[in-house]
Amino acid sequence: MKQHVTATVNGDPVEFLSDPGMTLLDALRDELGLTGSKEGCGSGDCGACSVVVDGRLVCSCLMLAAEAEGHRIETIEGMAEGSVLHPLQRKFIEHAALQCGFCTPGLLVAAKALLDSNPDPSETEVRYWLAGNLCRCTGYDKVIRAVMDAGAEMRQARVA
Amino acid sequence: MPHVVVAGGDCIRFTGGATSFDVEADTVRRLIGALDERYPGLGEYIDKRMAISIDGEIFQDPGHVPLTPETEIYLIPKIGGG
Amino acid sequence: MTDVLDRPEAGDTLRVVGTRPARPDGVDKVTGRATYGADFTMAGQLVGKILRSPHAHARIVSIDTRKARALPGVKAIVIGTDFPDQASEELAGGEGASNIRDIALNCLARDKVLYQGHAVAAVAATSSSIADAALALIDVKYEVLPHVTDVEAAMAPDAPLLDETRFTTGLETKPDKPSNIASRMQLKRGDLADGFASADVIVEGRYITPAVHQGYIEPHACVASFGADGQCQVWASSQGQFMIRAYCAKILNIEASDIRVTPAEIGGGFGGKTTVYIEPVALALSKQAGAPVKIVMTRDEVFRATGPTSGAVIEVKLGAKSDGTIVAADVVLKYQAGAFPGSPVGAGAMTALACYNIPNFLITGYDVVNNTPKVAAYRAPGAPISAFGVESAVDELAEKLGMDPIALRLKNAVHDGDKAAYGPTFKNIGYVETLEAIANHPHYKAPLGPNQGRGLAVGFWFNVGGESTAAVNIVEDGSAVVISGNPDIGGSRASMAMMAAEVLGLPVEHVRPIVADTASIGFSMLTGGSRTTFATGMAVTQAAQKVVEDLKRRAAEIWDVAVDKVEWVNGSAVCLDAAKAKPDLTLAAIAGQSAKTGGPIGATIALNAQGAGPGFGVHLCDVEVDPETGHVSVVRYTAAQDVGKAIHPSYVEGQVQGGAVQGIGWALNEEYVFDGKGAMENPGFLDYRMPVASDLPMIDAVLVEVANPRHPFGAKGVGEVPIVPPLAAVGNAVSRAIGVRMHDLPLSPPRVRAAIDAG
Amino acid sequence: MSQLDYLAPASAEDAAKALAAGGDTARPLSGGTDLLVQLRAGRLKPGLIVDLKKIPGAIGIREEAGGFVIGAATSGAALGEHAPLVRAWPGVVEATNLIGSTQIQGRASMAGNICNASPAADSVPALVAARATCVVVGPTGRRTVPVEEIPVGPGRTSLAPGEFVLEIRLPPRGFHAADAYLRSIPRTEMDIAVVGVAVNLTLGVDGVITDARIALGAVGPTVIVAREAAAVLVGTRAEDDVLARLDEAARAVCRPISDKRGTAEFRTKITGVLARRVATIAYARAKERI
Repeated sequence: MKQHVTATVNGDPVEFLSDPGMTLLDALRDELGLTGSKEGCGSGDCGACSVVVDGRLVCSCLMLAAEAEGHRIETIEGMAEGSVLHPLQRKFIEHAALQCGFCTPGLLVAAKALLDSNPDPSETEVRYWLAGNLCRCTGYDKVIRAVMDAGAEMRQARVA
Repeated sequence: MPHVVVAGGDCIRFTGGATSFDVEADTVRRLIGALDERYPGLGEYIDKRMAISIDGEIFQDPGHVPLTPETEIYLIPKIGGG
Repeated sequence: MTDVLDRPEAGDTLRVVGTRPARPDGVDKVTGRATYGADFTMAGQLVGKILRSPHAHARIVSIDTRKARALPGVKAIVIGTDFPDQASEELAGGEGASNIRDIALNCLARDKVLYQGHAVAAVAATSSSIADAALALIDVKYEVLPHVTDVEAAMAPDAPLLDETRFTTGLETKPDKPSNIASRMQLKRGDLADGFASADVIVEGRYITPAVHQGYIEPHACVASFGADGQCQVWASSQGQFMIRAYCAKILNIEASDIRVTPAEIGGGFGGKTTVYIEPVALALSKQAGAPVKIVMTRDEVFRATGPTSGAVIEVKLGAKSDGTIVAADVVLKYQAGAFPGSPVGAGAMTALACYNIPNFLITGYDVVNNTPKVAAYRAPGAPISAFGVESAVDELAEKLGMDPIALRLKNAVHDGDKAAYGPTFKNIGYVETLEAIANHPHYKAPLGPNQGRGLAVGFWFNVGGESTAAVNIVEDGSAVVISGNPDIGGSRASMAMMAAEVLGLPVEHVRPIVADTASIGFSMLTGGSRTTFATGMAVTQAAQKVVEDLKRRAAEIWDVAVDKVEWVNGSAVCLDAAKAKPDLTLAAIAGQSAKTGGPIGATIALNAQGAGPGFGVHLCDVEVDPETGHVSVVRYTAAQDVGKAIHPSYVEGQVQGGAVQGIGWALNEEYVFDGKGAMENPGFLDYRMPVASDLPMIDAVLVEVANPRHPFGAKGVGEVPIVPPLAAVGNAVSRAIGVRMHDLPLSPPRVRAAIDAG
Repeated sequence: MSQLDYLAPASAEDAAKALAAGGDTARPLSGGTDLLVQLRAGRLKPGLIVDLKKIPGAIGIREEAGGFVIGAATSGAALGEHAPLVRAWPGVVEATNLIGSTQIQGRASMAGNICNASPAADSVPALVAARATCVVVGPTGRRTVPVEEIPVGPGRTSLAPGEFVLEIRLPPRGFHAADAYLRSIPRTEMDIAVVGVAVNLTLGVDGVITDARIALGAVGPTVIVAREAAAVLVGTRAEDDVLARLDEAARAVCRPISDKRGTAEFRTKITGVLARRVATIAYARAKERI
């Protein structure tokens, strides 16, 4: 039986019908047209589908769409404010922290969750926080630098 | 006369084991033609499977390249990449 | 940190090339707007799914699809015999030459399944769950056959044969019995026996590397639409839209111009997306269903049914004088090809000794079929495998001689004018410079801590050129569009725009690079072989140069001066005719009056690029081994590479860093694990174990620039070299840390602990 | 096509009823990080999913009678943020926080980890060493079960049809006591434990160990309580020679298999290594509390 689900996605109310086996990732991509979240594995091992639910970073492939009922969901599509990129998005481009770009939305969502909870992470903290986001192109070097640099800029902006 | 050396691939299937020959030809296309005449089937095999190194530079499809008597030619397997 | 060792070049006045602008597709990719294979949707599309063999080797007795067809919502079912019959034919299109019949049989098996996961049938249905249900209703009867996955077991005379009609080629005498050894190849020089007889020191070893997957994060995906008029559209993520067009046309017997392939953004390929798996199947389903069909692989399917690279056995024997001069090398390479012939053993053999000047050698390579997925290209295909054996042996030789590993390599290094082990003579190579870059790097002299070891290894890749088409069109406001036919996997749009901007004299932001579909630009070989920035870049550069010539002609016409009195400087025509002092004409000014000077401004160049310079890499790795658990941590890593000229240094560094880390994964944990029935036991990221962020240190990329005179800006291919040295660099570091030579990959904790215990 | 239904009942009793009615094909859902993977891989074809997260108390941590009561669907991340729990049971929290990535931590629960019944579950050895219990709710009421009695073999639990774990209870943390957990994995994150060892120690004021409990993961079909190994520690200050005997005693009770994640031989050796290391950490933690 299909469930009627209402939730908030990137601040906007949404509703859709969910097959009981449908994941939140399926709902975002197929029902709501938000294809920025990617499916790399479907088993929670790559992080390409990372979203934030009620402030908590999760893999949207490991959550049933029906579970989203009444919850607040943030995806990569909501990261920029209008056409103004989030500092992380800017720093990823600046540091060439993406090559193919497929893991990038998940990495950005995860990195934002990190900086939201820990504005001044060490390199080791960044590496462990992002361990669930596989990137096969970059070797992570420039990704880590971009996150650290974005953190520094955001701290600076807070002081100023 | 340009000197041809086979370095790899399965050319010896056609040449009866020979891996080095002198061939009278002034372009690569003519050289392959001459080889095919000498060893029937080798021409097509080279066309499909072999790259040709001419004086140190590897050409995948060098039909038109002119040859001189001093030219050193290596037949090597075509190279792709990832 | 990254250093660029610039070589002084006369008249180095580049404005754009060598800088680090934002990539043109960056915003799309950081906002989630970029459209990858699975992100595209067509109205009325059906869901396509594939039924795969549960057996590693079996004869297909029958396939009954009647029940599945009867299921409401099922719109099409295809099996192997629905494809037209294929002759065994070599077809250029993907990676070098490929046998089109094998590719078709790999997309859908016919008489036999040759590996667990081999596609047997496909359905298209109105929903994913109906497609799943239909797959379950297809009744396939198999006659299970004995299988073989290990390469040496497959070579044995009594091994189960994948193809009873296959006889080994490349032997002096024609064999009288069929074999899984598809071919043998040899490279030789001098006299091996004499060489070893003159050696003071001999090292000998047998090395094993497992099959590993390219590990791109995006599973294969496509949408295909077969029109009632025979016009086909394919939207797919791959390394080459023209490759997809060529293969689909051949497999389905369609005129290639009737297929329009639009390249989606590609979520990584590394060679693994240089062939087709699902596109011809989706087209066949679409034809039958009369509706577009989308197929998206699961990760499980990607591991079980798409290209790993070969698992291999490498035997190396080296002989050297006591001063370190290597006088003889005997290398035997046994590579798994998977279900069909075509392992990269040829390239493995040709690269094996490419860094060394050795008077006497014999390299023997075997291409061996076995019951695992058909191998696909993986970044410098074949080279990391043979390099692991050779570089481990050279390291052992250095230890035995008491020589510094760089000194030993310098002693035997190839230079310009030396004949490569695979034949040709080297020109404009930067190998010695790259070795010196590491020798002079602070890392090389940094002290090591307890339980730490330092490993060095070198690597070589040919780099290729080949056919590319590019167009540069000037827009009426003076900006420009660059059109090419190469999917952008790692930032090539940026390098195309930069090279065009450099020639046109425009700020790079005013050049918009586009990757076009197969109907909108001429043929281009796929993005692979480290060729795009080199070859397609050459086409872009030449097209831009042609545009500049045209702009100069138009300026001359406007000014009424001779063309040779016009110079193009920083995006403007400058009049050199002293008699007619004219204010400079900007590109925008000329573009604005193009109608009066001959119409639209643009040029297309189609070329077959030659002169791709070979690349060399030298990697230095420090590891720390936990002697009790056998766990290996890479604690410092420096990778130097001769890149010719870095067009966009950040993306060149990215290639070096990414390649190094893929190699580290190969060295430490990645492997295909098969159970007793030939089924892959770890077809997911959880147990396949690619490196994660916390496994690694920063990767210091050192770009050495020894210009390639055959490229307008000196570029050499860079993408593949960096995966060649790491296997041995890590292996040598571990061997030195624990004092035991490691021969088998991966260097997982159980293996390292066992080696320590065995002493 | 199999039909699948989803329910999110608002009481434990309703959940038990629904699960009982659903029979064999009904599955409770807490964090879902194992359930959804099995669903997706087709290993599990449930007819009914009963989401426990709407049940009062299913999410959250409360202190009760000196101990802690942890709702079944409480995420690992929430445990890590609960300062009193981290202070009292650092081993339990560090074990749970090792499960998967940051993303997995946002969802994965200890109850799910227990009921998934993997021999390699990270939180289970720590919970067993801590003498944690589960409150099991079923159609016939509630019962309290020691954690080690829930998994009975790989993928199998002692729960009756309709039963599910509602809460996990950690006993009051005594004085001078601490626990610790370490596992061995090939990478640094994202792997399943090849071996996991939990040690829970209580010291006297003189620093001598008065009580020890050791649980071993991934070296048998279920978690192994290493009583002999624990006995080696009691009456000592975890000195080097004691640790050497501990290593031996821990290895002696291992019954591992060889599989894609490690050989039996390796697992046994590493169990000894980790036992020493974990005991050292737990001892240091407990000693700081004197």
